[in-house]
Amino acid sequence: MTQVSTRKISVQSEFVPQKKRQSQFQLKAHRFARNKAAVIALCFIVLLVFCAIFADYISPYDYAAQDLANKLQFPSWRHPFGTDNFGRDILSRIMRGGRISLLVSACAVSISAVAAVIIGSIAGFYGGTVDNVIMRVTDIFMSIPGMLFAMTVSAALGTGIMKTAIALGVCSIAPLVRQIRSSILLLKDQEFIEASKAFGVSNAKIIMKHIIPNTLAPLIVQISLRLGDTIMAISGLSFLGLGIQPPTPEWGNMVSAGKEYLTTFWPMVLFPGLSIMLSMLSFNLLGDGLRDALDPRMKR
Amino acid sequence: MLRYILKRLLMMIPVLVGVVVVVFTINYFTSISPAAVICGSMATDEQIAAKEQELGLDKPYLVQIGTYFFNIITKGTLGDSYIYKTPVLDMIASRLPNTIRIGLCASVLSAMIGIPLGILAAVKQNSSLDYASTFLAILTGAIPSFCLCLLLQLLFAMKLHWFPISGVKTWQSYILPIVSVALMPVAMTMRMTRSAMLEAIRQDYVRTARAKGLPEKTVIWNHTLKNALIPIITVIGMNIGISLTGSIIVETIFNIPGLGFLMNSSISQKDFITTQGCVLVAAFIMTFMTLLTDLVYAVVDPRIKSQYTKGKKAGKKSKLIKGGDAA
Amino acid sequence: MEILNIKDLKISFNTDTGVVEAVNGISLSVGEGESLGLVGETGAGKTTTALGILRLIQCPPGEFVKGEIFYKGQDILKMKDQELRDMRGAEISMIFQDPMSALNPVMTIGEQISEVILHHQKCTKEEAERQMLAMLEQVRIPAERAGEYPYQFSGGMKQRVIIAIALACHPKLLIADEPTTALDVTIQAQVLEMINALKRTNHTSMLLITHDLGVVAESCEKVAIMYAGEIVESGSVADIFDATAHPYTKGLFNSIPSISKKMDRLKPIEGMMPDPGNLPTGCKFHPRCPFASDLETCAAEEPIAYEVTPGHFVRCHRCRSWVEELKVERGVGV
Amino acid sequence: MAQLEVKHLMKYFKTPVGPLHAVDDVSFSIDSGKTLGVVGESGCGKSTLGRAVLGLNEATGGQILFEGKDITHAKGVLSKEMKRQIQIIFQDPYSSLDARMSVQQLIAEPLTATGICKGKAAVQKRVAELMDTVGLASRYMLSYPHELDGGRRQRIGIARALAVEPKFIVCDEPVSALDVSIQAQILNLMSDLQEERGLTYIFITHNLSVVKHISDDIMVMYCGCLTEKCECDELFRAPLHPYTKGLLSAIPEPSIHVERKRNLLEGEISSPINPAPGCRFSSRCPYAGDICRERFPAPQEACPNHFVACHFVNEINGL
Repeated sequence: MTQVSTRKISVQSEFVPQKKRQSQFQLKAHRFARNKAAVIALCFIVLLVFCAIFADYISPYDYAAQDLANKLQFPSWRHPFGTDNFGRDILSRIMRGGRISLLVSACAVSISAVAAVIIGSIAGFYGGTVDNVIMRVTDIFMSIPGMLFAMTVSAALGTGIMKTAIALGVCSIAPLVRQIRSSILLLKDQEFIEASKAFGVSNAKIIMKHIIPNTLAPLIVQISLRLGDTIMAISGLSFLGLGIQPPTPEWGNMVSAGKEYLTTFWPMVLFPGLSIMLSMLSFNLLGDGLRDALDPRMKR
Repeated sequence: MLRYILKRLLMMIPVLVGVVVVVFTINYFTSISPAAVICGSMATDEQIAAKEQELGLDKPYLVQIGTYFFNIITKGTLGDSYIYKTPVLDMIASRLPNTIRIGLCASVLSAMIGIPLGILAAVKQNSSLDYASTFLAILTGAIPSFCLCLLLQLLFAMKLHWFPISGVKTWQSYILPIVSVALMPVAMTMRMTRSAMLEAIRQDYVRTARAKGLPEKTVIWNHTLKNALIPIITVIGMNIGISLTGSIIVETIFNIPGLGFLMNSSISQKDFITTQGCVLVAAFIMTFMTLLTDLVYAVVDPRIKSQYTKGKKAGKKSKLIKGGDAA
Repeated sequence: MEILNIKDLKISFNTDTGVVEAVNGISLSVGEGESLGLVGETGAGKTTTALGILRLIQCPPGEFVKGEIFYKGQDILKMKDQELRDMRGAEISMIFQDPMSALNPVMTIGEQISEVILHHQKCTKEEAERQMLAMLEQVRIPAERAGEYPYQFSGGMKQRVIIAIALACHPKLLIADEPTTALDVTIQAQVLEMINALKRTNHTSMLLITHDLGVVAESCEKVAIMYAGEIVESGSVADIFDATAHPYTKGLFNSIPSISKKMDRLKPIEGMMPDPGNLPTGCKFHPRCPFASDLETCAAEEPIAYEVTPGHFVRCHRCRSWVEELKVERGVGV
Repeated sequence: MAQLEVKHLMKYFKTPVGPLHAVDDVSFSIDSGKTLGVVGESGCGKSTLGRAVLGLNEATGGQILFEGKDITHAKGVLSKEMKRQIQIIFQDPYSSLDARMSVQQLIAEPLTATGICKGKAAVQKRVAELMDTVGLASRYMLSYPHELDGGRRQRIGIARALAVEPKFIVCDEPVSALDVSIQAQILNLMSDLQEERGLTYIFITHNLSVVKHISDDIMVMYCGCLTEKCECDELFRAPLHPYTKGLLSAIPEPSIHVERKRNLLEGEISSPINPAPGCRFSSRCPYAGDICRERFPAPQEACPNHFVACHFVNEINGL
């Protein structure tokens, strides 16, 4: 029923003055901008990144400065988020912790995205035995629950920023490989790929000009969603004592430290927890918004 | 059908072998020797070496992994814990029921809440109910489970005293963990049900059903929901995996002796052989659930069923379409 | 007696990019036992009209702006939900274009046929089953296949199942929306033959929606040509095929390569279908019309439907002069 | 000499239940500047045939000669050269164009890929020329396919095929996705181009009136096999194969004065997977005898230049 309406919209008739031409990018940006939630999410993420980069300059206190005289202070004008059990300013620690979370999750997602694009493309292009082997290996990795796998790898590698990033990155390769492979398989059968082959366009050029640009949109969406998931996973690991260890502030280990004081002093749990939740929410909303903007066919 | 199940069960074996190899390899190349951790920081090098010998950790990689497999096949054991000296399998067996109880209840709960909510949201698309439930689903999906656990503990156990803070002494003590584990799956189930229903409701056969003059109830239940079941079943199957993962944090916080708790403690104590056993069991549960969901697909979709029963003829229809002749 | 009478029906869709006027004030009627062919190209509003008759258009985004649809004197647009459901499938039923997707993939075809019988006739399960088997026999599908699922049938067979569903309750009016477009030529002929035969035996009226004038020639008595949501020409088959009056209809005939005659070049209509979200003023066809430049009024005024001969309506400003020409052509004299 | 000669072409696809005989032992030839119409119903192998000629599907057996050169398994330089000579126009103007490229980029792609045009200015000029040739206004140069309708998209497809200056074009259902009025525009454009440039077409379609309009010769296919091939008018005047007869009588004609001799074919199109020996049409054929189910009928010249693959062609037609 709606098919009647939607398909015909794109038709431009001879006698209708053409609207001002928009580039593909403008068109997509425009579609994205209409999604209020996604725009707010994007603003929040920009703010988060800004805080993370300039944490040292804009944070009101030194994140590590202890002030035992003023420990466990509830939020006040001096300490908007209060102070923790060592008298450290929670707001400053959250800003600093955000840097760690974003850094680790960016590294982890880059690792998995690069690896997955390579492996997934190989599986998708070559097919046959190579594809089969890769798929069986991903089967193995995907049968281990994600968090559990991350914990095992993290335990083996040890704690620390880079090690946590590697652990989390390695763990999310397999599902990403699957996604990239399937989007490439879908593309491979498209007629426009066949058309290019008929012109004698070389395989390398087809990959560069058609396949990669067309897989980029779903990949960007995936990356955005994964960034949120990874932030959640880092904090989970750190909460359990793996991942990032105190005294380095990280949202998860901050919550972990605060749970001792749960009944009497809630800011130590609430503010880091809220930070995790809001960043996860923002990345998810951004991902959804990007999906709708980049690929309207996927819109629900 | 039976042959298909058997085939799938056999196919689980290489996957599980692969899991063992992966986990074993990760642990083998770990930076910290378990022996050093077990012996404590005061131990001398000789003591550590002796401990390593005792645990068989001084042997080459292939011998170690070979022994591990040999023990599984011939004795059916997963080795003895480095620390407690008790068989890993026994330790898992005594703890698994708690995890399964929580996981199962959480999955059932999430299906019971998520599916009706999703259907309602889809049928009343763009209503305030739809917006509210979608918003809630996105929101709950973003709450870190450990924060949720702490919140529930604080509110219902410490302040209101409705439920015990931790442990598994009474049935009440299961409530909070189940709720904590279920929340994320509820959100996921709801979103998936909604989108699957919306997808199905747009299909031509739903229009046919309406054109037949069937009441809306029949259209939704018999025609739309039946066709939207596949993704819903998938998400329910996935929920099991999520609750396994979730159990690690939830069991640690609520102090429940379950698989997750064992896993976490074994990792922190470098009791790798126990970790390995736990991962293997978890992977077994995951693959088994995948098989189960695949079999449930066959119940709801005759096309999938025909692929299983006929086995070889599976690809016929799809190949015919894909076969190259687009005409 | 007229079974279906549509008066000045206007349906539009409110989309993100604006209002799309899919159906623009059409009027048509189908008599008892009569077949009306509704012909037009993609986006002309044929399917919207068909779905509108059964009120199967989702509102929103769809909206019935104005008009009436009378079925046996009762306005469908004013019916309550229950009345509407009692009518759908029992009094008016519909055959859809794509047999591949119009059947529920997880129900057996037997269930899908007996479902409609069971619902409308309030009979026992056994009775519904008996009628279902009789229906299957009518569309020449072996009874033992009733327990099979749609994926086990070919396209032509599926369309026959859909016909069985549509005719199961012996409706008075059958709306067939491009029933043969998705099928191969030989299968198309089988299905068309079957629809015509069943229609005759059951004395069913039919609204046949198609883009294929050949199909209309084979199975309809009356024809209405749709363009940009309007009926530009309507009349008996003879009126439309032999006394074509509207420039669009003429263009349509000239565009089809003929099997029986050899022509060197086709004479297509220039230009494209207008965007239904952005229709031209005046006559919707004037930007493509070879005669429009003669008449200032084409771009300014919407033409009304002139009755050039009894029952033959043409919506064209040139009609007054056309009427003269036609009369000259036929030797009637002015 | 014929420009394209196809000898005993076979193309099988592997399926889990056995080989799918998409094209089975098909031979034909086309002279330069002519149009061969290939007609058949879905799954009859007509598209596969077109793609095999192009080398998009490598033939399982048989030979394809283009201007005397064997291009069946062309590789390297020969393949590159051949790809310039033989081009394809696809059925679906929606999926055969990369949605992420503008009209200009789309038409420039074959130019740069084959190295016909070097330098930005030259490419631009050629694109503008090509757009003019196929009747696309230059203001669409920066448009994207999704902004255009089916007819214009198909024009882009034609411009792309023409860009490499081919001699031979495989047209795979080029007008099936279009409305009649647009279809006529495209058909006219294609005839004009053929006249101007002396192009040779293989015109694949299921639409018999279209094929009659545009073809010089017609080849009817059923289930991977050639059933009848002859001059266009002759086929419509005097079809000899029982399948062709059924096919022709099934076409609904837009005229109320045609007396229709109904010759309805019963049954469904047979499956090309693991076909039984013998004639593929025998299961639906009213004249089928024992021999039809046992032996595959080879195409024979029943009348001059009229090839029919039927054991009983003489008996049925009283020849």
